[in-house]
Amino acid sequence: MEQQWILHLKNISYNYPDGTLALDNLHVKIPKGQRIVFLGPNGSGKSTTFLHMNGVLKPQKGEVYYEGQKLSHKESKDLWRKVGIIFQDADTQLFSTSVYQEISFGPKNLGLSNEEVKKKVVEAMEATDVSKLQHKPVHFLSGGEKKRVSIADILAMDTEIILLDEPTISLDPKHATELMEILEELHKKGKTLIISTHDVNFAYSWGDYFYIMKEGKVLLEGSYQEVFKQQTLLKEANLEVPWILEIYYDLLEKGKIKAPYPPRNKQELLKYL
Amino acid sequence: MEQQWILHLKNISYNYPDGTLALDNLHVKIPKGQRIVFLGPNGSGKSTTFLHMNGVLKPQKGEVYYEGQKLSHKESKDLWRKVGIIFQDADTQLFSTSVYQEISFGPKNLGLSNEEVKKKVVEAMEATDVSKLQHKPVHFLSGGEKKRVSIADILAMDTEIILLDEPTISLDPKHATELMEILEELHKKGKTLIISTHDVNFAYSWGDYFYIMKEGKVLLEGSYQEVFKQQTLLKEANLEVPWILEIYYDLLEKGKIKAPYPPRNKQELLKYL
Amino acid sequence: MYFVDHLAYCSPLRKMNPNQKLIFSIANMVMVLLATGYILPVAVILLMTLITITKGKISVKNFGKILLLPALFLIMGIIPVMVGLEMEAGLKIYLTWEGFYQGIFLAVRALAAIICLYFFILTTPMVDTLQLLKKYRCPALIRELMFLIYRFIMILTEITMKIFLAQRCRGGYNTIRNSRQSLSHLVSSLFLGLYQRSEESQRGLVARGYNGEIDLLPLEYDPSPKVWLFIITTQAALLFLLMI
Amino acid sequence: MKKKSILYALTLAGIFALTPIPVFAMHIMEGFLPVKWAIFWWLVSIPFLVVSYRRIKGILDENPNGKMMLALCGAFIFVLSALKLPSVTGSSSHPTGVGLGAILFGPYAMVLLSFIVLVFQTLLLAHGGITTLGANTFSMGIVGPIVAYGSYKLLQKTKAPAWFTVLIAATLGNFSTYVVTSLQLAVVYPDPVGGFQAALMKFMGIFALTQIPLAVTEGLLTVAILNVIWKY
Repeated sequence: MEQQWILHLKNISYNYPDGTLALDNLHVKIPKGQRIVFLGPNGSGKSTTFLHMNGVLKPQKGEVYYEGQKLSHKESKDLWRKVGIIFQDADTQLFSTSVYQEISFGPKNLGLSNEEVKKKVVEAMEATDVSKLQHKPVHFLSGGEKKRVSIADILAMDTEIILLDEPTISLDPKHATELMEILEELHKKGKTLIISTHDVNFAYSWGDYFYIMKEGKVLLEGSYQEVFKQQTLLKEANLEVPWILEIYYDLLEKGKIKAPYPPRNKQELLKYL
Repeated sequence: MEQQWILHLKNISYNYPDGTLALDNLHVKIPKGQRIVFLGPNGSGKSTTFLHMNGVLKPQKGEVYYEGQKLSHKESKDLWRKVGIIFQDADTQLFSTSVYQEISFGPKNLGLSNEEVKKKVVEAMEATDVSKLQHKPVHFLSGGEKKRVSIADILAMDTEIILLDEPTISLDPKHATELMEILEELHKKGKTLIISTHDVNFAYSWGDYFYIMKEGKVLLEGSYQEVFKQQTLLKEANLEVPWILEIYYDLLEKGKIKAPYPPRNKQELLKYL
Repeated sequence: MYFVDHLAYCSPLRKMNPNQKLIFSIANMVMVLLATGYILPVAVILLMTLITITKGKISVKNFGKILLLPALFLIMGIIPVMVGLEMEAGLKIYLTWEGFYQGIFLAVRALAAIICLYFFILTTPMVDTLQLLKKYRCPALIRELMFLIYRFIMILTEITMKIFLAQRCRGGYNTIRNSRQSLSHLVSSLFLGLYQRSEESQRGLVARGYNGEIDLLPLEYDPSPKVWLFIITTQAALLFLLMI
Repeated sequence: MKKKSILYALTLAGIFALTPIPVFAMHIMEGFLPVKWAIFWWLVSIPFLVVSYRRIKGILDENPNGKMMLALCGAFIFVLSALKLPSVTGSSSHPTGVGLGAILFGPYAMVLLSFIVLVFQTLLLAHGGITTLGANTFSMGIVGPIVAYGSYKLLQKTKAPAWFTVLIAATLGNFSTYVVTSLQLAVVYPDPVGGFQAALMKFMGIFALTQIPLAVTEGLLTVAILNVIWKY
């Protein structure tokens, strides 16, 4: 049998209210417990896909399956219990002024008792290192701190799948590294992580499985070995080739390298050289 | 005699109203017609420095010189005529309804005649390729289009110096390339370009002269050869070493490369290999 | 971002039970409004100023700045009380001792009442105040609207400041005429952005299971018996001052 | 925090009234009304608040997504009222937002929104007061919007140009707010000789007359804003 897909969007189409086609017969399968990357330029439909995965948008055409089961419209409304989204702009996600109350919103909606909610909030604050900020109002926080709170929002709900929309934008290297550590922890716990980004270099060394999107369609999908050798298709989606690969291919051509597999990150490349 | 400095901040200190020190005895000299980069993590004082260069903030201590002349408080108020800032977040920079009106705001405030304003706006729209959008309401533009309009805003004022605050953030590779082309044009015209960023890879291959900032101070300054070999200082400012250099130094150590100068960009590195 | 709110967040008295602060403040205010002599208002001015500055750690400088806020209203409000106006046989404006005393009394009383209000707002952040609404049975819709409005005030203020900054950088607000133009650009652009922002915020909430009602963990503050004792004592003392 | 501070610093010289300097805050301050009058104006305002509440609840029951928009509108009016108007006299003043709000959202919604805005003005800006909230709601939340909206609808029928209609409506909305304020104060503090009438003259002379240029400024600003908003 096939691999276990935790989430499966089948033939999804979606038009914006103004008539533009946002998703065009989209077909996406999410393998459980893996690190998935949606790569694509701005406006290629990544965010709209995420909103379908979480049930905020209902597909105008097509079906959503969760753990192999087809969801009715009513059931897909409850997808937020399984799938959390961390939005790109923390300011539009954070609606409460108290950090502590903000994080309690999700677990409260899950119908947990106040005791349990409190426990979840405390855990989420520890994991994202915002416990010290809990009594600060949200509008006193810096950009990096707001981002961490917006992550805690979702961690507190303990969803199976976590979607991150352009998480690295506007984070400086230090904060980006902190974010990567949090994601690594989540991956170890068996969570399914899905990131949308247009940063190919980051995506290349992080992801297990890739969807390349363009104009509401999946242009290309597969593992890193499969996807990143399709250099013409990448260019078509306005994406660069990761520099690690570019150097690897150049050296391969010149016959200066004999590694059988392309290196995954800087360390591997340096080892090869 | 010394090189001609177009702008010179001397011993500038600045405290926020809540007492935190934002700039600590800052000393910055901007060479005319060059590409300057301010590197530093979020909150290191880059934006505050920019606002001093543009005269919107008045130094609480220290002096500002423009083309060798010390500016009085009154004169520094007029610095915006010489120094334009393109902000990081285009969404909050644009405030007019139509693109045309938006771009005409600056030239109108310069006191130009209607004829001249029109000419400047048309030129700026052509340079940034937004002529087609001129009658569109600003709110309906995509992220990349907004960015281009925000650049046209400043080009239309034809300032000597152009400051760009984190210009590449949230641009996908295609739009980033377009931005680089516009900047190249401006450089050829003799404009002084100043960019703040925390993207070392981009900064390394673009800039002529570098300021590394940390906690309101200049930690390090100089040309790319001088600045980027100080790897411990870079780490101290929470910055990475550009990957091109990292690979170069690694190969140099292993004796696999014999180039006398570190490569500046991917092409040069590939040539060396 | 807002001065008063900022001070409240930094005050050590913020940890005190907000309901106790509210009751203390309102009770004193009512006493002040009922007073007919000077002793009680003056006593309240001294007491509340002392508590706000020593316990609330609001600096004298900041407290003074805030006290200046209603100064203009106060002056404009008591002048008509102080002066008499005669309309027969042409307009005649005159000053009487009676009116003068009434004006001064009014000023002292208003000052005492507003210091009671300041004690509360300078030590109680908005988040806590909004929680009190539930305790006092404010309808859920109004509570929720206020809760959202507070956050949106902060967001819109930040956007306003950013636009203002961008305008200043391009020569906005240089002359009066140009100021008016810049300001109307600013306000209309702020308004035009509201719809999109409301859509985005709505999505952000729905993505976490929003079903039309916002339910959050309460912030807990234990009321201190010592404070109750203090409130009762001061009220008894003020009542005594009111009687004599 | 750092970025915020830059913005905050700019407001010191800027258009925002977040800084504690004396300004034209024309709401009746805390402690200026005796207990019985404070209660009286609360009692007058409450029925209007109830009607407005029911109306809003009805709209939101039909369209639950409207809550976010309504809250944003409330925040918008607050931010508007915290802006300094550049005025000829050099003194700083604030738009009431009454005219703009009434034309955009209608007088019914404005009662509750104005009330909430007044609460925030009291708690965040220390303008107005808790005991005087009833009286201030009556002037700014009830009479102001009704006058603005009424004159707007009335003038619309006369085929007057749109800019003129808006100008008059917004100016009258602002102005009537302060006429009511003068009335409220005159009732409480009648002239010992000339009685209520003389007192009204005195308060009007100070509160309403000084407000005329500011009311016109707000009227002009409202015209400029609505011109843009209606185009899109």
